[in-house]
Amino acid sequence: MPFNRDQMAARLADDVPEGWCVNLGIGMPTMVANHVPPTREVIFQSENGVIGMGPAPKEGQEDPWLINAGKQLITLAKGASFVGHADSFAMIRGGHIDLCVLGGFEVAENGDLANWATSENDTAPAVGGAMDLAAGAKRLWVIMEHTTKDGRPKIVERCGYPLTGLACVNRVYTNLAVLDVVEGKGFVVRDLAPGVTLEEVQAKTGATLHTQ
Amino acid sequence: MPFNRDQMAARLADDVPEGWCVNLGIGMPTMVANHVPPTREVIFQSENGVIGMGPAPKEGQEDPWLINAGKQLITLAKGASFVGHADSFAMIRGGHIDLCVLGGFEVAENGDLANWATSENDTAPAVGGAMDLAAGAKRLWVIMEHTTKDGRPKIVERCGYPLTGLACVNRVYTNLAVLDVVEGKGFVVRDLAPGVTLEEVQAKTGATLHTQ
Amino acid sequence: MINKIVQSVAEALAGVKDGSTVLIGGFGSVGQPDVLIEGLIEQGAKDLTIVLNNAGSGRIGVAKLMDQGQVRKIICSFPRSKDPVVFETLYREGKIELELVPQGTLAERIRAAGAGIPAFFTATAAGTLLARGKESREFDGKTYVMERALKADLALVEAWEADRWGNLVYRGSGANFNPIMAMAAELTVAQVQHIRELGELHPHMIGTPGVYVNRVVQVDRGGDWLKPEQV
Amino acid sequence: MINKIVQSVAEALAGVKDGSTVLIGGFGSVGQPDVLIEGLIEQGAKDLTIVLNNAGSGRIGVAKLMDQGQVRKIICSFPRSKDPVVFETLYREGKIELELVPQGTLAERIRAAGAGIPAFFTATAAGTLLARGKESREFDGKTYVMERALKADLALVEAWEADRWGNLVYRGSGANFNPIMAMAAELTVAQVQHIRELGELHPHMIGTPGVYVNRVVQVDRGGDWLKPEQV
Repeated sequence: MPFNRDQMAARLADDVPEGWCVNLGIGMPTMVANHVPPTREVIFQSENGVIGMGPAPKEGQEDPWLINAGKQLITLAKGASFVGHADSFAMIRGGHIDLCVLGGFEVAENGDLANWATSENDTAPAVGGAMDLAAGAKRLWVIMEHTTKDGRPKIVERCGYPLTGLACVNRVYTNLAVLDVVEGKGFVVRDLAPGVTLEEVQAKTGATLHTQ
Repeated sequence: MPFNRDQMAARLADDVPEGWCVNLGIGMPTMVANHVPPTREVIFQSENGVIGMGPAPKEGQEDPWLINAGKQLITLAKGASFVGHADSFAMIRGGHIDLCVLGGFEVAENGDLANWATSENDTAPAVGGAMDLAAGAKRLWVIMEHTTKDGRPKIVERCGYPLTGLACVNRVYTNLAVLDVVEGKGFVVRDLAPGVTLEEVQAKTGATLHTQ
Repeated sequence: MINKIVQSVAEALAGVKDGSTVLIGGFGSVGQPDVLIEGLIEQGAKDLTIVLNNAGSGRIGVAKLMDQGQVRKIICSFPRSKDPVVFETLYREGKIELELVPQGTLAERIRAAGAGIPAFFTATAAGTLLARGKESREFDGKTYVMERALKADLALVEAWEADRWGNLVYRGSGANFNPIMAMAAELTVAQVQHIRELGELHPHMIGTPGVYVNRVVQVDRGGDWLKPEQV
Repeated sequence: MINKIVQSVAEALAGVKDGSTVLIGGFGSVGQPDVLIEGLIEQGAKDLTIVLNNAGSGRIGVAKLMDQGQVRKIICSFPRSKDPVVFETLYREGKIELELVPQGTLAERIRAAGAGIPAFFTATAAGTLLARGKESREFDGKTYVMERALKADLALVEAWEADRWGNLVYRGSGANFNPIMAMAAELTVAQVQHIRELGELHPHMIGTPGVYVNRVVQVDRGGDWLKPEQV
C-alpha cells in the first residue's frame, strides 16, 4: 500500500540522524518535523533567520513575532538563536545546512530538480529560497508524490520544467519508494512502500530504476 | 608658531561636527577624540567592532575585554554597540564612516596617500585597516607633521612611497597649515598655524599651494 | 545632541522622490514597516522600484501601493501570497515589471550594496533561467553567477526598540531583511514600537547600529496589531 | 543529545593534520584563543598556514608556534607588534612566507568562504602594491579588485559563554574575527570561559550559532588571565 503524506514524512524523518541542521521547505517538507521524536535532537533552521525551531505553539501561546519560512507561527527550541537574512543565507549558501527537504515538480536521474515554475512563461513564478537551498545545502532530499495527479511520472530522465538546481538532489521520498540519486548511475531503489513492487514503481517512473 | 601635536589634534577636532561617525587611526589621530568636547556628540568607531567609544578608562576601572584598534583599553559611550569584523568593515567599505583620520608618510596633490610602507621591499610591512579606510570612508583627513624629521616635504606632487589609496585624501592637518585637496586643482590653503606665513609653508611643501 | 527621532510618519518620509528605489523590510508581516508603507501611499511618490521579499497580499500595504499605480517595478523572490490579486493583475496587464531574484541572492545583493561590494559570485541559480543574461564563471571547477549590488534611495525598516542615535533592536524573527536594508540606502527610516533612553539598549542586542539609520518614528498600537493571517 | 563540549584541549585539537590552514580569532588579546594556540603547539602539527590579524608578539602564543617551526606561511594584515622579533627574524631569513591582506579584505575573504561566495570585488587596495597580480575590473566607472574566499581546515575561536549545542556568546570587543572564522573552517574549535545550560543563552545574544561549532572546551582561569600589555 502506498504511503500517505504523513507516512512519507515519517519515512523521511526516520533517516534524519541526531545533530543535523535541517531546513524544511514549505508544504509537505514542513510535516517532517512532526515525525522526529523529541528525544532525537535535530536543529531546524528557517531561512528567515531562526536556528532551532520547536513544535507549533499551543493555542493562546502564539508569539506573533515568531514565524517560519512558510509564515506559520512557531516556537523556539532551547538553544535557538536568531540571525538576519544575510547571515541566514550565508549559512545556507556556505554549506552549513546538513539537509534540506524540498517538494518537487520533477527530479531527473542526474539529480536535477525542477520545483518552482512550470514553464518559462509562468505568470509571476515564485522562487523564494529554493535555488539557494538547492545550491548550498550539504544534502537535498525531495519529498513528493511519485506521479502527477493525472499519472505522469515526476521522476524522469531529464527535467522538462525550468530547473531549480543542477545535480543537487541526493534522495527522493515518494508515496511509492525511496530512491537514491547516484552520480554516474541514476536512481537506485533504497526502499519500497509496503506491498509495492519494483515493477509497479518502475512503470510509474520516467527513468530506469537500479537496485543496489 | 607651528602647532604642536596636541594643537594639531585640537585644530582637526574643531572641524568635526556633531553627529558624524568617525574612525581614528593609530597614533596622532587617536588624540583627536580628546579634543572633541563632551557636549558635541561624535560617534567614534573602531575597526575591531566598537561603535561609540567613550573616553579612556579611569585607573582601576579598565575592562580588559574592551580595546580599540590601537589595542588601548577603552570605555563605551552611551549608545554604543558591537559588531564583528565583517560587519565593521562593511560599515567602513560601504561608505558609512563620515570621516576617517589617518597619519601619513606622504600626501599628493591628486589626493593619493602613502602611509603604510616606505619601499616595495619593506621587511614585513603592516597595512592593517588603512587601505579599507582610505577606500571606504566618506572623507579622509590626514594629520601629520608637514615635513620629515630631516626636513623633506611630506606634501608632494606625486607620492614616492607605495600608495595606501588613490585620490582619497580630502584634507591635511599639519603643524603648519590646514590644506584642502581639491580635485583638478591640488592643495588649497584653508588655514595657517598662528604666525606662520604662506611663503614659509610653501617653502616646506613639495607641491604648489593655492589660495581660495 | 544627536536625535534621529521624528514626530510623524509624514516627517519621516519627507522628501522621498518619484523614481526612487525603495527597500522594504520584513518577512511576512514580521518586521514589516506597515505604517511607513501606508505613509508612502499618502506621501504619493510615483514610479517607484520596490525591493522586498513578497509582492503583497490582499489590498493593503504593498498591494495597495501597487494598486495606486505608484510602483513601476518590483524586485522580489516570492511574488505569490495567499491573495496576490493586485500584483498578478498588474503583472498580467503589463503594468508592473518583475525582477525575480532567489531569496538568498536578494539578501546578499542588498548586503553587498551596504558593504561596498559592487559584485560577487554565487552558485545559486547557476544553469537556471534566473542566470540568463548574467555573467557566469568557474572557480575550482564549479560554475557561479556574478550578481551585482542592489543599492537604494530609501529603506523602510521595522524594529522593536530604538534610541535617539537610531540604534535598533529587533524582536523574534523580526530582523530578517531589516539590518541589511538599513545599510543599503541613502535614507533609512525606521518604524519602532518603543523608544528607549540612550544607553538603555544592550550593546550586544543592537541589531542595527544607529550609524545606518536616518529617521526613527514611533508607532505604538498596542500588542494586537500584528495579524499573521494577513501575511 | 547533541554535546559539543569536550573535556580537554588535547581532545579539542585531536586529528589536526600537518599542512592545515588555521584561522585564529582575536584582535589583540581580546577574543584570542590563547589556550588553543598553546594546545596547537603541544599537538605539534607542522607546515601550517595560519590566518589572523597580527603576527604575534614576544615569544608566546602565535610567536611561539612560529618559533617552533610549525608555520610555513602567515596570512595577516598587521605583522608588526610591540615585540615582533620571532616573525621578523623568520621572515628575514626566508623561513616564513607572508601574505599581507588589508584587514577588511581579510575579514571579507573569510566571511565569503563561510557564506559560499567564491570571489567578490572591493575597492580596497585598488591601484596599490597589494592589488598586484590580482584581477581588476571597473563597475560604474570605479576600479575594484577581485578577491577570493579564504577557506580553512581549522578555526580556533574564543568566546565568553557556550552551551552544549556550541552556541557562542562574545563579550565586549571579543567578537572581532571569531564569528566569521567559525563559519569558514571544516573544523571549528571554541575556547570559552563559561559553559551554560541549553536555553540559558539569550537567542539574540548568541553571536555564533552552534551550527558552526564542532568542539567546545572550557578554560577557566579566573578574571586576571587577560593581559592587554601582552598584545
